[in-house]
Amino acid sequence: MNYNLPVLLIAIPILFSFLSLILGSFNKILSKIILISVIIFNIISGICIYNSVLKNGNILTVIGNYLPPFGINLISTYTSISFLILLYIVFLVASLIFVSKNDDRADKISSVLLLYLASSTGILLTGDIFNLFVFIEIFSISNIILISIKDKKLSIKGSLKYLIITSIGASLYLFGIGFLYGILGTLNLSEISLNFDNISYFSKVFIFLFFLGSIMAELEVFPFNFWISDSYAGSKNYVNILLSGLSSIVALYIFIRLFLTVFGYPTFISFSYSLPFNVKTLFLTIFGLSVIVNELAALSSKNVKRILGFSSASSLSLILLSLSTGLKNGVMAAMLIAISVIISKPLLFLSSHQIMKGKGEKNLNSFIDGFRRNPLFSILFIIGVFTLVGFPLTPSFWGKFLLFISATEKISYTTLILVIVVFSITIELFYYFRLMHKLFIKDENIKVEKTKNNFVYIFSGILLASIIIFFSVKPYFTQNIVEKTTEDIFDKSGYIKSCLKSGEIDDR
Amino acid sequence: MRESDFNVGKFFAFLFVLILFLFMLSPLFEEGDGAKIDKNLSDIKNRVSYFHSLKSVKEIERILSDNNDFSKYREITDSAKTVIFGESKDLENGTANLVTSIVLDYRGFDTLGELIVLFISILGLTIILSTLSFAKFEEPSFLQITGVKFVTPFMILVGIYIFLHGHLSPGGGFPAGAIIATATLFSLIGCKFNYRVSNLKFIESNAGFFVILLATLGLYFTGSFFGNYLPTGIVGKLYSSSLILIIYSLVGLKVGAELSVGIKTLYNGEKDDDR
Amino acid sequence: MIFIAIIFIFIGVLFSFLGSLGILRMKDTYNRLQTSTKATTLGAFSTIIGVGFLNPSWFFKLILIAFFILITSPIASHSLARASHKTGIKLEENQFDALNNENGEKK
Amino acid sequence: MMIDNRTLYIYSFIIFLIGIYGAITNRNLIKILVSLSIIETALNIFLVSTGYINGSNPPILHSGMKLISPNSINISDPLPHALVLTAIVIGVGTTAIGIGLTIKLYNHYKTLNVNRMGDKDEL
Repeated sequence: MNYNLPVLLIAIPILFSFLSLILGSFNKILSKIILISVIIFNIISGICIYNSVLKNGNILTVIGNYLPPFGINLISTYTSISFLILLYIVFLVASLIFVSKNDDRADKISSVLLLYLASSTGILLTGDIFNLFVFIEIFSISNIILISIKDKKLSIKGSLKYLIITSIGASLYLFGIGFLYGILGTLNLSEISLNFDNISYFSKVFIFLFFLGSIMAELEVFPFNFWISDSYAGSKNYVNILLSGLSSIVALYIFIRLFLTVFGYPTFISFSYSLPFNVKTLFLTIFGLSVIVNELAALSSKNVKRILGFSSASSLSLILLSLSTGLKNGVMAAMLIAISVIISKPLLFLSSHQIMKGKGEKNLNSFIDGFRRNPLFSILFIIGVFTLVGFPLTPSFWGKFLLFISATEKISYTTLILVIVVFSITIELFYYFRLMHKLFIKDENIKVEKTKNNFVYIFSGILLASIIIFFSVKPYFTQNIVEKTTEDIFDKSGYIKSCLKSGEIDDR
Repeated sequence: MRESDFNVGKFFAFLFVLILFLFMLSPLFEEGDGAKIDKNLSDIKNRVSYFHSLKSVKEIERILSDNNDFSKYREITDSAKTVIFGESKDLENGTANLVTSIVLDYRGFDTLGELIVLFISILGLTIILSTLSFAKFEEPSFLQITGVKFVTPFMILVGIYIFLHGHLSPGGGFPAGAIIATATLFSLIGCKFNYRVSNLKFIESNAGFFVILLATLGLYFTGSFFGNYLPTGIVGKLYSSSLILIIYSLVGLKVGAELSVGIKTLYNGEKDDDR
Repeated sequence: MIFIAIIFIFIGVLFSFLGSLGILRMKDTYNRLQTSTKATTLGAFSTIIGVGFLNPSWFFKLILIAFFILITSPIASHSLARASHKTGIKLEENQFDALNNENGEKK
Repeated sequence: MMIDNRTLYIYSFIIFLIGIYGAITNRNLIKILVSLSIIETALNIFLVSTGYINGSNPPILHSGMKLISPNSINISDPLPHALVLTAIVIGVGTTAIGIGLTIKLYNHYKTLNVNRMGDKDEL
């Protein structure tokens, strides 16, 4: 029962982040070797945990030899561990790119990257609300540092904006924790979810709004998304990959865990009778607005990195929109879209970086004649775009299809969801096809030289593309994963039982 | 921005804040069940920390694992032990300071995260400011030099005392580290004591390494991360807390070195010391 | 005993209050420094004496505290005044500065 | 006035809102950071107030002190104190990073005013 491998996923990166500083002062290459080997260790042990979760159900890891709710514990569920493996693949790509570059501060940055890995693992696994807060703080501080690495005005401005918004968010989160602890007397997520319905009405609204406000910044949702434009445009390539891929996985997981499992959908529905506003309507409005605003911002910007950043924010909002329908089909759709977004966004950043290589400005015109310069990455870019927009047979296509179906189930929201989804698909198609069109424009005046691609870029690009193709070619495999994840998300009593060994609760 | 625009913005900000305030007051004046916050606060028995402060978590766990229901722990508050200062021994942990027992034993993982937050922020400071160098400071005066030379040893002594007695009295590793770092700041300003950042970084990362190593050894000895594997003594003695004394000392060293690195970085930029 | 202690503590609190009032009332940095350090030194001292009367067993610790306040407070005010003079903060009313030469430049 | 949880709540809310107001209206980066630390202070007061019990002892055992369950336990809740310790350290870390970034920005623009940091220069 007490299975200790999950805690090593957090402890080993932390241990080696200190070692990377000690050994890196002798030779910078050592710290790079440490980084890569730790990620490979994490991937292998993540797959081991995945197998045992498949066999035995949720795994409870006790820390400090005190069983929950007295001590801190980690719970590895199917959702968290499959998210974790996706995260590790994206992280592997980003860190391979980091390793292939020369940097004076390689030892320090690889230490930051290791802590980033540890904190995101911790967010995905932890079963304690305050521990979650600590890991979120580590995560956002390392995000700030990574954004500001590129020593430009833009990147520093972006990271400062991110810092201000996340620290306000963190204080809101702590207020929520204070309320929860004051009322329930516990910090364990399972026990909170067991007793959350008993809290009185105003306090419930309060706690709910505090937590919602606090994770808005991580979620890149509309009123709190002003940090995106600077930080995506002003940061390095591997940081873009981390921000678009990893950050969205983590934010999504926090949203799922807090609002679907812990506070629970039953609570949401009982909310809606007594509140002046309906929670579901609130969610749909916020996220729908966010989709539209982000798409419009992406349409209007000239910088390619900015376009990709806003488009990743809008697809994250689309995922949240389909999560907040609260239906089984909606959540499945969210998972399908999430898989395609998480893998295709890093691919897009990678390939656009390679296409624009050698051009001084990073605006739309640097895409001209990209196909003749760099055919491989142009093809990869096109694959990424098709996956993101929802070309038939890709996971994103099935996701959007399911979202339409789920929209027809609840009549009151059908038009809203339909309008938003169609709108977003249209605008996405417009600006991505504009980019793709530029790839094939021939500029006869300039002699074209083929770009030399680094081996690491080719490897990681082909890795990501083959994962996407694998998911598209084997729809039953994808369906299997997504159905299991959805079941796990709705299985509130299973989550509680794996932690507290009890907890009869009526789901839905 | 002109003055007139500013006032309008301020007025709307004030209105926004006022509405938020009224909204925040609402849970306090709720009828019926709403006063739950107040009701529960007056009773520590409804909380997890009740068992923490009586150091009887293992006892409760034993009883609960017979019933096989961990959500009903609030109903068996009677079986907790009695803790007497200077007499009780062989408890779960022998710390007289109950906050420390929570910080480093029951919720030790949080403290690990806390350490890492400090570590990563100072690391980030050195990364961010590594390309900057600041203007040199003025020479210190005679009064400052003498004062600093007199005060600094005492400050370091107090710092060491505080982290060694973190389990008996208020304080612990973090305040002690802050005091030690203040001492290094004084010596930097007062008598131009120019320490090398790389040495401090070495201390810092080694201390962090050993903290996690000690925690990981718990995996081998007790079967869980951060488990205590050293014996505990009588409550109130210096050697009463098992791992807490060692870990807090390492934390004190680490925080002191870390904050000194931060001060040095802000003082001079990392550029023009060693290398 | 308690009566004497209360009188001492009252004096201490009064002087601390006057010191903080001085920070509000005085016009420039140096005057503010003067009021704050002098008044808080006396305030802290008489508070410590008062506490010593209340709790005679803490006598030794209190002497140590008083000693450190005696050492550190003048140094702190000295460094503050020195720093503000070096950065060129001027007096509010009387422009004459004994540390400068006749033309108003720093020596 | 007797200080109980309710007063502490209201005070911490007021301080929190002062911090929010400062963060919204100020244009100076240092002042924004100061407002953020005011918010953190409010938070610490709030967290401590959730563990405060009227007329209770501090949760540190001293000579002659007993903790007998379940009726004569007369200490305030130690867990929020532990949370506050963590929160303080995290606040220090965030402030340090913020100051570093502010220094860097000041070096670029030679001003601390947010409005004067124009967007024309890059991209």
